[in-house]
Amino acid sequence: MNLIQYILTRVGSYLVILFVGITVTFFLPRLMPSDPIEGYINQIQTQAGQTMDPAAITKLRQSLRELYGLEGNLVSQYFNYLKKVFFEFDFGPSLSGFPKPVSEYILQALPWTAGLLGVSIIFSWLIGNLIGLLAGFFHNTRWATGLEVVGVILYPIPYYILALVLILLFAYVWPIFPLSTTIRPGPMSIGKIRLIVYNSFLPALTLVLAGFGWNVLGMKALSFANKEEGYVQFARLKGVPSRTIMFQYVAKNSFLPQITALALSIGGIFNGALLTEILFSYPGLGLRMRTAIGNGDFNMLYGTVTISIIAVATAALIIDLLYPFFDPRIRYQ
Amino acid sequence: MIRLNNIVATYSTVRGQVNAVDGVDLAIPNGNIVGIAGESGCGKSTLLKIIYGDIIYPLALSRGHIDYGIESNKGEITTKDIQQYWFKRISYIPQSSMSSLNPVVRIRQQFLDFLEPRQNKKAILEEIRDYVKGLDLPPEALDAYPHQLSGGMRQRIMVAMGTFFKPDIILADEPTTALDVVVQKGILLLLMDIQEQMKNTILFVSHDMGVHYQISHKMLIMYAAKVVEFGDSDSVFKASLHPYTKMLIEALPTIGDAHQREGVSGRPPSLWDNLVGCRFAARCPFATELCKTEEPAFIEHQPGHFAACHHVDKVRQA
Amino acid sequence: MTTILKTTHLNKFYRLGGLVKRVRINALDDVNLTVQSDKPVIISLVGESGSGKTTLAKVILRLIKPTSGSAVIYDQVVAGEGAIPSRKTFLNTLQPIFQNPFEAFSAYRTVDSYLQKTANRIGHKTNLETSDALGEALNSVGLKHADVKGKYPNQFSGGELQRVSIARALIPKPKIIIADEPVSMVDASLRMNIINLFLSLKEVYKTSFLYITHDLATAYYVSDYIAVMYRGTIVEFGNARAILSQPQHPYTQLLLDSIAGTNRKWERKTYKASDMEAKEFQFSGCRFRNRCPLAKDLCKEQRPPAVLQNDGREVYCHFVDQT
Amino acid sequence: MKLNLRLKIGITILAIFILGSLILPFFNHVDPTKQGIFFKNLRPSLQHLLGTNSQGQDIFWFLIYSIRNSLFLGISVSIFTTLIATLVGLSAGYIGGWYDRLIMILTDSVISIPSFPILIVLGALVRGNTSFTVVGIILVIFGWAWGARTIRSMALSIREREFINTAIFSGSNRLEVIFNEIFPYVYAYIVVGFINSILFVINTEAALAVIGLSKVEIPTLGSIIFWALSYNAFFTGQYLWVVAPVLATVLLFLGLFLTSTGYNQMFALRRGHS
Repeated sequence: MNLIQYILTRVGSYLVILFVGITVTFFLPRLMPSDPIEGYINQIQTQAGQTMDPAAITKLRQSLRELYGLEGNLVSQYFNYLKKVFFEFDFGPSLSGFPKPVSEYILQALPWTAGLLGVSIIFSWLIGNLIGLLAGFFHNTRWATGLEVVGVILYPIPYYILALVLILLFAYVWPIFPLSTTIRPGPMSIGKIRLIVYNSFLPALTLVLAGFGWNVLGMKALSFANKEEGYVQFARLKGVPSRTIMFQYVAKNSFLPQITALALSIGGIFNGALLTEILFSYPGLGLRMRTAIGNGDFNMLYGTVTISIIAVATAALIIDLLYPFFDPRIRYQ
Repeated sequence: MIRLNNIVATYSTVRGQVNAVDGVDLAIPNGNIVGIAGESGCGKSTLLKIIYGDIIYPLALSRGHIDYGIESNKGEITTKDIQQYWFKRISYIPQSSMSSLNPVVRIRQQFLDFLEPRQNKKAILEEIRDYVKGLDLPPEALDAYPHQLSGGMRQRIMVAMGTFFKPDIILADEPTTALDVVVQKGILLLLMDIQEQMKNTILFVSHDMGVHYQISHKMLIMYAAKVVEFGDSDSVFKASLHPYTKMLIEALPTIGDAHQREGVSGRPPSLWDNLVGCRFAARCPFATELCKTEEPAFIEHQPGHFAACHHVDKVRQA
Repeated sequence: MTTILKTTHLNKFYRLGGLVKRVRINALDDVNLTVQSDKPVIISLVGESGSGKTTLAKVILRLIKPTSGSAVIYDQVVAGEGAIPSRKTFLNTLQPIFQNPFEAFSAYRTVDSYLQKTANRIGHKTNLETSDALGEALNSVGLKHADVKGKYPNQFSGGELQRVSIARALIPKPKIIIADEPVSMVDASLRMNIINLFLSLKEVYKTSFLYITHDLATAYYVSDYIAVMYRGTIVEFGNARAILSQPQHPYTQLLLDSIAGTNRKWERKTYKASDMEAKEFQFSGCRFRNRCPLAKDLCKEQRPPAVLQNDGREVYCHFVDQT
Repeated sequence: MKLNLRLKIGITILAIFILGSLILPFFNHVDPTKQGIFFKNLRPSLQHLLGTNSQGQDIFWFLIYSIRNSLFLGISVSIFTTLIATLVGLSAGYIGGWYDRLIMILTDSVISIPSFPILIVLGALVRGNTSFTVVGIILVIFGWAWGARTIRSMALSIREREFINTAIFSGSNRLEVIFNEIFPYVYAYIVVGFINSILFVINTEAALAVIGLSKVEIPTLGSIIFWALSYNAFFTGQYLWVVAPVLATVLLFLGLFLTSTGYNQMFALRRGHS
């Protein structure tokens, strides 16, 4: 497989996944028995505490349907939707924050999610893989077994449990971190950055710990198997120092499948991040989704979900496209 | 001279201990290509490991010792400290070049990474380039990744690696088995040229008797963890003293000779059994009662030609 | 006369590469072989790795489809254009044995279960019949049914397992056995036992063999016909002993000169090895021309046709009279 | 068959959870979800092993029913996901061609598209009138892909092995090849995949329940935490209400994980010897 072929395959499957994802988010709500517009009208009526004029309701319904792209047949709605998403980055107005467009809310939330995820993935991937490498390379020592046990225990613990435990320990029992995130809008300053780091610490720690076991165990198994490879054995017989063997031989080869694995699992990590944001009231996409559900703000919900799918697929694509930099077998045909 | 003194090499397994090399005692004169042959499981690879000093669990050198006859600045090298001289005084050429080279590192880096970190890499790289050029190999091959080279070129690179430091001893474990005949011939001739120049001792394991006939000065035949015959290649091929060797050679079909050939039927005894007498007795046409009860000694029957058989005379006449 | 093997303009093309740069590899390029005989024969197909010999075997075994052309085995079209016989007839006509006997049987099944399946397929339904068929086949390869029954592949040596493999292939009494490098994984001391088995099965069972190998010495020993292949093309084809004693194609000469025999020592000269395998597959002229001492412009332009020699062999070389 | 340490610990934990949550409810005659049956905020005692919560529910019994329901959901959904994964994976790997390509696009999409946002949409849409069965069906839709992908790649590599050809030339048809030749090699993974799927299902349902998007009226390992958080268990100091399900979840997941990896190890070892 040469480089161009590799890139084309990856971009191709990226487009397919985007297409499937966007299509699912478009059709799913339309296949459901409940109608979000009716839900919203009911909500307004209950809030108003009285029955509204039927004519006014019909008019409201009509304008809402137009506003949210529910007019016309399903096919034209669909293409209209695709056009709006990809060329105009337009998800319509928010229902709860009318008339502010959903895209504006998304642009506010996106950096938080991206920052939180980016930092925690890099940390947990690097540290987890380094520890996994050590545990695999020195597999017969006692401390390596100890590290593996930590990985085994952390691996199956779900995100929400880690989040709850951290909240319980560091926000209640020993309250050194805030229970939920509170950052006022305003210009960037050193103080604000400190505040962001302080507020992001527990959510990030949740994500790091959750990914940690996965990386440790994956890397341990890979480097352990890699030690038996002919080139590692031959390097040993060449008298290559064991530090060089570990980094030049075992690590370089074991990291490669871990890059691919990261690209594949980024969706799962993203799921965890959304949940973590909700539990920590962290102002990212996850929290936006949760409040959108609470407010019955379906535009917001579809907007955030669509963006999630695009973001995750794009992140996976970027990782896949970075891969050839590490693997000369693809770089040089 | 490499002197193997009553070597017993043992593997620890789930089933218990088994001697993969069981009492090998002989002296290999310097400056020869020594061919080692025998069927799979006869202990030839284990013997190579022991000589190389690559003795790690589950393998153990449970008896005997090796005199390498190599002096270092700390005195004579033994199996205990030979690891420090790997590739400098004793080197190893593996069977498969593809799996023995790191796929994600350039060849030149793999040439360099067994040097001390403080040595001048640039100067040594120049030396390596010159050396490779001297072997008639394209020096650009050093800048490639393994997958960019053909199988033959990779194996030549392995030969270059194994000979760069002009080691006293080179161990080669089936280095051309996976290659096509034309490529194989090229590599074997290269190895022979290098040996003629450097006068190193090469221990060359192969199951291909034809390869041994072409390149080996001396032959060492192993059977069921024992050495059964050792001597000059010419006399081993023309006048074998051990029936196993004789049958092995006679089983080889030759182009231009359509005579009926027979393989050696049966299979070697299990090393797990309590082995009494000659280990080849069950498959041997010359075997007598004596062979079943008494183990033949490994004796020099002619100058430089050793064999372990009670019936050497009968074999010679047959 | 029975047509034991006949290939007519047999081609197999692979396309390598993606959408951008497509490379066509002619793994089999216009292969024409004809072996006719009233008696069973052993035909050897020799060449180095990448010569197309295994591809040819796979086409005949219907494991891959040819791009064009056809292959006939015992008067029946087995692959390509023409009337293909039923699966039943096909399996009764030819059977394979493979290179690595340990790979030829699943580690999770007893080896005799494959033999039983084969016997059941050809109509041995009762236990007694099946057992008889198995016993007979195993006896003819020098094994006893009791030694094989209920055993898994790891309980055999390579040589024994290869015999079991042959026994399985013998059960439907096929007209020809396709053997792809059947002894390259077997110990040198046991190799001749398998090879001799081919000779005796040819006499006793009247089975023909298509023996695919890189080992010219066993090919010389065992075969009646030989086809030498290079990069998907036939370079020399005819009587095995004649060709191997007096090769006429420069490539056959190179091969013979390179093998490590025990009859004479090598001259210390090397030949140019091929470092452009993929390119040679695309040569429109003679594919050996890059390494050939006789090569001229003609070899670049034209694929050499089969030149029929006095002894019946075909040599695919423009300058066969100069070799 | 020699059990390794991981498998021993894992199976022990699982046995305690499964037997405990199946048998214990026979000794309880009070619906644990009913509020106000007991005094509120009782400390742990013999009567109430984990005390009661601010709604007057017995935390111990609530937890036992939660474990039972979560396990039930996990196992029943996993039976379907494993079945689908096996059928899809084996057929794609063996048949190949356009069918395989289509299946791969489908599995890769299901794997790559983050399931949680879509689950959230679904949860929001059917909120209020969702049922446990609907939750189960949705989890089946998202749960089969990983297994199918793995089984497919295993089947693909086994298909290339020589004994497949021996089987074909012995007269085996496609189905026989798939079940007699390929299946034994993927069988161990199917068991592992089944256990991993249970983990995935319980985890996903719990995650949805914790933020109130599953059928929270039914006690599960997630909904118990949802109610505790809704009634501010931390503020009111009812730590056990959260800590007990958290510990139970961690233990259960550890048990599942150790069983699956332990089984895998044992099988790899056995394969090495046979």
